[in-house]
Amino acid sequence: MRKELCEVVSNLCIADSIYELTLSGAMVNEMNEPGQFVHVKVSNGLDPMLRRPISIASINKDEGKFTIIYRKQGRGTSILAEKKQGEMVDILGPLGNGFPVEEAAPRETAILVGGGIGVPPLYELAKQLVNKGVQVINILGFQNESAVFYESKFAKLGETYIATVDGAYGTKGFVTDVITEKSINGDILYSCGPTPMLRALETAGYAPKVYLSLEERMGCGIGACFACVCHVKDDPSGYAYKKVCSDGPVFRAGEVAI
Amino acid sequence: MRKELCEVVSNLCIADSIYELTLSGAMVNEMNEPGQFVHVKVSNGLDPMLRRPISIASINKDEGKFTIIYRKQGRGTSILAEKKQGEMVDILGPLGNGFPVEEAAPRETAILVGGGIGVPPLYELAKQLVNKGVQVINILGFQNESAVFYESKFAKLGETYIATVDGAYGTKGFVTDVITEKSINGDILYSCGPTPMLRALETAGYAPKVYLSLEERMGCGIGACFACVCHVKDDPSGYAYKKVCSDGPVFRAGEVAI
Amino acid sequence: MSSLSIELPGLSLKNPVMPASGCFGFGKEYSQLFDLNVLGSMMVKATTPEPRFGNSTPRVAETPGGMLNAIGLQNPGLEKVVMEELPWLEKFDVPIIANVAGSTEEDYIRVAERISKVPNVHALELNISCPNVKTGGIAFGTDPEMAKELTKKVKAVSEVPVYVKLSPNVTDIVKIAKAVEAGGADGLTMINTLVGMRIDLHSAKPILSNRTGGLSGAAIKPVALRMIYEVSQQVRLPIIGMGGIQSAEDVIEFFYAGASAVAVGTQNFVDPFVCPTIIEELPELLTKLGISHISECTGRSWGKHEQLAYHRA
Amino acid sequence: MSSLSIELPGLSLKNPVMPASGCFGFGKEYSQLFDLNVLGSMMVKATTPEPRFGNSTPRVAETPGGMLNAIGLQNPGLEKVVMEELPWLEKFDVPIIANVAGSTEEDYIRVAERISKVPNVHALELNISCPNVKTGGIAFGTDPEMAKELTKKVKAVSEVPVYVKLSPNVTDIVKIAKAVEAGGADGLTMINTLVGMRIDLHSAKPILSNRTGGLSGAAIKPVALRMIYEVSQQVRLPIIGMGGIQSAEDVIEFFYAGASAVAVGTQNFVDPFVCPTIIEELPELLTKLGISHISECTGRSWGKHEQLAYHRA
Ligand SMILES: Cc1cc2nc3c(=O)[nH]c(=O)nc-3n(C[C@H](O)[C@H](O)[C@H](O)COP(=O)(O)OP(=O)(O)OC[C@H]3O[C@@H](n4cnc5c(N)ncnc54)[C@H](O)[C@@H]3O)c2cc1C
Ligand SMILES: Cc1cc2nc3c(=O)[nH]c(=O)nc-3n(C[C@H](O)[C@H](O)[C@H](O)COP(=O)(O)OP(=O)(O)OC[C@H]3O[C@@H](n4cnc5c(N)ncnc54)[C@H](O)[C@@H]3O)c2cc1C
Ligand SMILES: Cc1cc2nc3c(=O)[nH]c(=O)nc-3n(C[C@H](O)[C@H](O)[C@H](O)COP(=O)(O)O)c2cc1C
Ligand SMILES: Cc1cc2nc3c(=O)[nH]c(=O)nc-3n(C[C@H](O)[C@H](O)[C@H](O)COP(=O)(O)O)c2cc1C
Ligand code: FES
Ligand code: FES
Repeated sequence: MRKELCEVVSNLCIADSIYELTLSGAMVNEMNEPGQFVHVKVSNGLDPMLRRPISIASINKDEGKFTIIYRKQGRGTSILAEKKQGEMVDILGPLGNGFPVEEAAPRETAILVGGGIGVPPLYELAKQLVNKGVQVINILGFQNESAVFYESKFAKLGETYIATVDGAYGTKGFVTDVITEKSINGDILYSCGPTPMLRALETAGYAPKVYLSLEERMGCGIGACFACVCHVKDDPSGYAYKKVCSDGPVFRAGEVAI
Repeated sequence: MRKELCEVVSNLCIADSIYELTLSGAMVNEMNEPGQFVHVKVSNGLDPMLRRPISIASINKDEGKFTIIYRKQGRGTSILAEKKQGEMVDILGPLGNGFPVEEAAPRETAILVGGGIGVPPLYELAKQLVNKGVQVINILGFQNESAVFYESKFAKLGETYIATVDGAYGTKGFVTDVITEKSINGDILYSCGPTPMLRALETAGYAPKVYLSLEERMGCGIGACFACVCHVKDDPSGYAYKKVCSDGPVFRAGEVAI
Repeated sequence: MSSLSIELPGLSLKNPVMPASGCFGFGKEYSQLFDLNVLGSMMVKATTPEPRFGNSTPRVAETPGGMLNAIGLQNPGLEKVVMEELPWLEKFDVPIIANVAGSTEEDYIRVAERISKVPNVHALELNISCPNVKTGGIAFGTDPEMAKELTKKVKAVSEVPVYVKLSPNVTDIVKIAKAVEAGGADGLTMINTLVGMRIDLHSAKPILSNRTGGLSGAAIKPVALRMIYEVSQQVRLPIIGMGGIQSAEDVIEFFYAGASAVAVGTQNFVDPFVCPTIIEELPELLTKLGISHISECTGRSWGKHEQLAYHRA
Repeated sequence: MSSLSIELPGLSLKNPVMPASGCFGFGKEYSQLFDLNVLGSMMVKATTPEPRFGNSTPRVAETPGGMLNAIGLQNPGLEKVVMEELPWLEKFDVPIIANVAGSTEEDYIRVAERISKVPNVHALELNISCPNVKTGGIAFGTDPEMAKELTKKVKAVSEVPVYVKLSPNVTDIVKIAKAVEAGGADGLTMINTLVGMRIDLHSAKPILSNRTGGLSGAAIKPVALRMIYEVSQQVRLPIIGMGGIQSAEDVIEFFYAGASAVAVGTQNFVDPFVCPTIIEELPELLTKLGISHISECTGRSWGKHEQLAYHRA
């Protein structure tokens, strides 16, 4: 973990309101697990004040670069979308614990399920799994056709299915509809996306091992402020907790209450 | 008066911490009096929040441009100093009442006395006076040599004397020392600069008519908030006032208490 | 029917957006920039019986996300306000809310009695919350009993409904709100400024010559929202909300908290067109949020909106 | 002699800069980023007798120039703090200020008695100002009599000096300060957060699950300065100032107002290196201002600095 001014290599709009920001910086060398995130200060000064947590979507150690993909949404991400090549961005990272690649053995099948802006961290995960000889099946859900991104990149790494809510592209409905429809199963499932999706996946039993990446509003991003805690599941005392920022954001299904 | 996004034509450092910012915009057509000012929003959003009042230093109606000159000082002017050609700056202006050029008759002598960042508005004044056939003598005071700017520009318009506090350049001391030393006198004196300087000029009687440009912390800049009032001189009631932003910033000596 | 029209005691407003007192003078300056007729209402500068010069300058200082002011209720005095400033505003189709101030009860009563008779004054705003004067002002606004008594006395002489402007510089704002409700207030306006201070790095002296001043602007928005949220659940009076409003989104947030109309103060200095801009943007924002009339937003954060049919014009 | 060393009751500090309670945990996380030995002191997270989970999430929301938090005093409980967290901090040459919280008087007394015996705890910070818990917390901090009684009782059991942390959510902070002074407090820390709120535009519900939260960050700086300015002139206790500090310049402004040391809270989240950076920059800033020792800055805005020789190390 370090705080570093990273240089903008490129910042491209790759789908409706979706931006792909590539940064260069020494912190790339510390990025080991897919699913970790960075805490981004989008502007100097007060407006806005807090950092924004964004997942690492892709790591390129050889070139000293990494990529994050974000949806332009509120004030912070709107400012981020304005960054031009050569500008410096204050980044704290890499943070948190990502998806355990070691839990998938070569030749096993991993199901990667992403929803919306939960898709990005799965890309680096898919790369690392494929690298290791794991077979990946990617199931990616989006609001509608114009929000779809990285489909062909994922397709290069494994079978890839798209679901859109309105059905104008890919399967109509949710990622779970795809899994049921295509009777997909695997040895391990990794997912990142909206909480209702994660809840559905947690109980569905599509794979014996399931890992989920959670989201929570953050302060410090490093485990000091207790902003982002969640309850540990089946904790009789009621005060056991995990911090999404430093214990997560990826947890084994059943570890914490979501 | 209008609010307009003006385009940065150039923004140059012309002396130690002194910047010359040229902007283009339709409001140039409303700029009639030298000594008026503009109220500048240096950044979108909150940081900083309030506009900054800066005098108009030069007006170029033919090219639709005007220039302001400012000292990089606190947060606002520091951000302003970063503006690059082509960027848009939110300006409210022109504001206030400037120096009365009509008070000087052709062939009369006008003494223009500027101190530090009080020098800029005198430049447009000098231009307009010379244009009208008034002879101008410029006496410009600066902290030290590296802070001197626009000397040659003023010199083209009339006799020009420089005073620096440390005396390393020009006359050592204050502008009043120059006037005394060179026994300068004239029909009218116009001045802008630090309050102690204005006070000294008000009582010295270097010319029968004296006009002074005041500074005060501002809110609205247009006369609505009562932030920038000063007392009217010799007012028995004690509650008569003038607003620096909308009645001034230029007042006849003796009109208001400074 | 417009999605923005609002009925409040004494006030039939085409929209619920107005400039806050002290941030818009008596309208003349801003009338050079836009047509004041677009405004829902206008809260004019505080008026005292006699003219006041106010405090020495500097009277304003910038703070992170806000500003301090210590104007000290400078105004031309009752006579001039009634004879010149308010008549000038008659050419606009805008009901005026007159801000009433003073050092003593008698001051408030004198101003209220006279100013409430001016035809275009449709309501009074009783300023018991100015932090920048030595006597009166905030003293009335921090003591429930005094606030109630003053409200009663002003109500007795006023010919138009009386809104009381609350100070946020109190331990329990609900207590003050209930007191002025008991005193017969027709509505509340909140919040006035928080008392704050800045010190100059080089001189080591307070930047404001009055030393302390009133903090306004975006920085205080969360405090205003919280107080409106609390008060609106405990009193039956309509609330005109203010404190850091910058945008149409902010207006909706204030309504959700419990406001029935809003005022914009400091942001006028930053963007003199903020009021007309907000008024223009609100209908579209309501549509986007699926809300047919802005009054449905009032108190939505705590479930008030069902009861609010009577607020509609 | 360093220009930054400060002597306060119980605390011999190499410099007057420390992280504020709740914004630095028990130091472990930030120790991965910099050497904690540079810190003057450290105010650790509030400790209650039993472990607490705190409020549901979301617990933070951003506001203009600030943030709201409603953590709700989550902490691992007295036993774990005393047996694990504080001993871990012993490897650093940093005197700890332990933040003591609870729901009842007994809670405070229990925590104070035990925690004040831990060797590296050099002072207590009595948290009578947390706005995010249903019982205790702010209730003690808004009632002078309760504040005084609690201070007395905690003083009676504490083996180290007791600083009382004041709430800004009061009409008259001087009254509370005088009450805790009368109760025997050794110092004050101020300010805790202002109660505020944000509402989500789309759901119309408060963003924080606790609905309201504590406002911190730059936005509250002018309020903190004003309160420290007022209190420092009326009580004899040293004040550790906090509220929106972001820079070395801010630190000097707090000293000018009347503080004898400062704590940095929210800014740690924005810039985790803010404390070491400020500590590094202060000596140079003092030189630039022509000040030989930082203690000379205390109360300079109202002329206190002449009396302050005893503050120096
Ligand atoms: C571990 C983690 C990884 C994430 N990865 C990505 C990613 O790869 N791509 C992406 O587009 N988004 C991601 N998000 C969500 C992203 O943090 C928010 O979209 C972003 O903070 C919104 O900022 P804003 O200024 O645009 O919105 P605003 O609504 O203006 O933000 C206001 C405040 O709320 C917080 N906030 C708002 N929405 C969220 C949210 N969904 N989660 C957490 N905080 C929020 C902001 O951080 C800020 O403090 C991630 C969130 C977490 C916790
Ligand atoms: C009518 C008028 C004309 C001016 N013309 C010029 C000019 O031509 N060139 C120039 O360099 N400066 C000029 N000034 C001064 C200029 O406004 C300040 O230097 C500038 O506002 C400082 O902003 P800052 O953010 O750098 O400083 P900060 O100290 O960070 O500003 C904080 C706040 O204090 C106000 N402030 C600080 N110093 C002054 C000051 N001297 N006068 C008024 N407000 C101040 C700022 O506007 C802001 O609201 C003029 C001032 C007035 C009133
Ligand atoms: C410069 C200035 C002058 C003010 N004068 C008055 C006043 O005369 N009477 C009053 O009731 N409030 C006065 N206020 C308070 C505002 O009306 C408003 O309550 C407060 O500023 C909060 O709103 P804002 O954050 O939108 O500015 C003044 C505020 C400012 C900034
Ligand atoms: C996330 C968070 C948690 C806090 N927890 C505590 C706490 O446990 N005890 C306490 O006394 N103050 C707590 N505070 C208040 C701070 O210590 C400090 O008084 C306040 O935030 C103002 O300082 P700042 O503006 O520098 O943050 C907390 C503040 C924040 C932002
Ligand atoms: S964000 Fe601070 S503990 Fe997780
Ligand atoms: S700055 Fe508002 S009246 Fe002059």
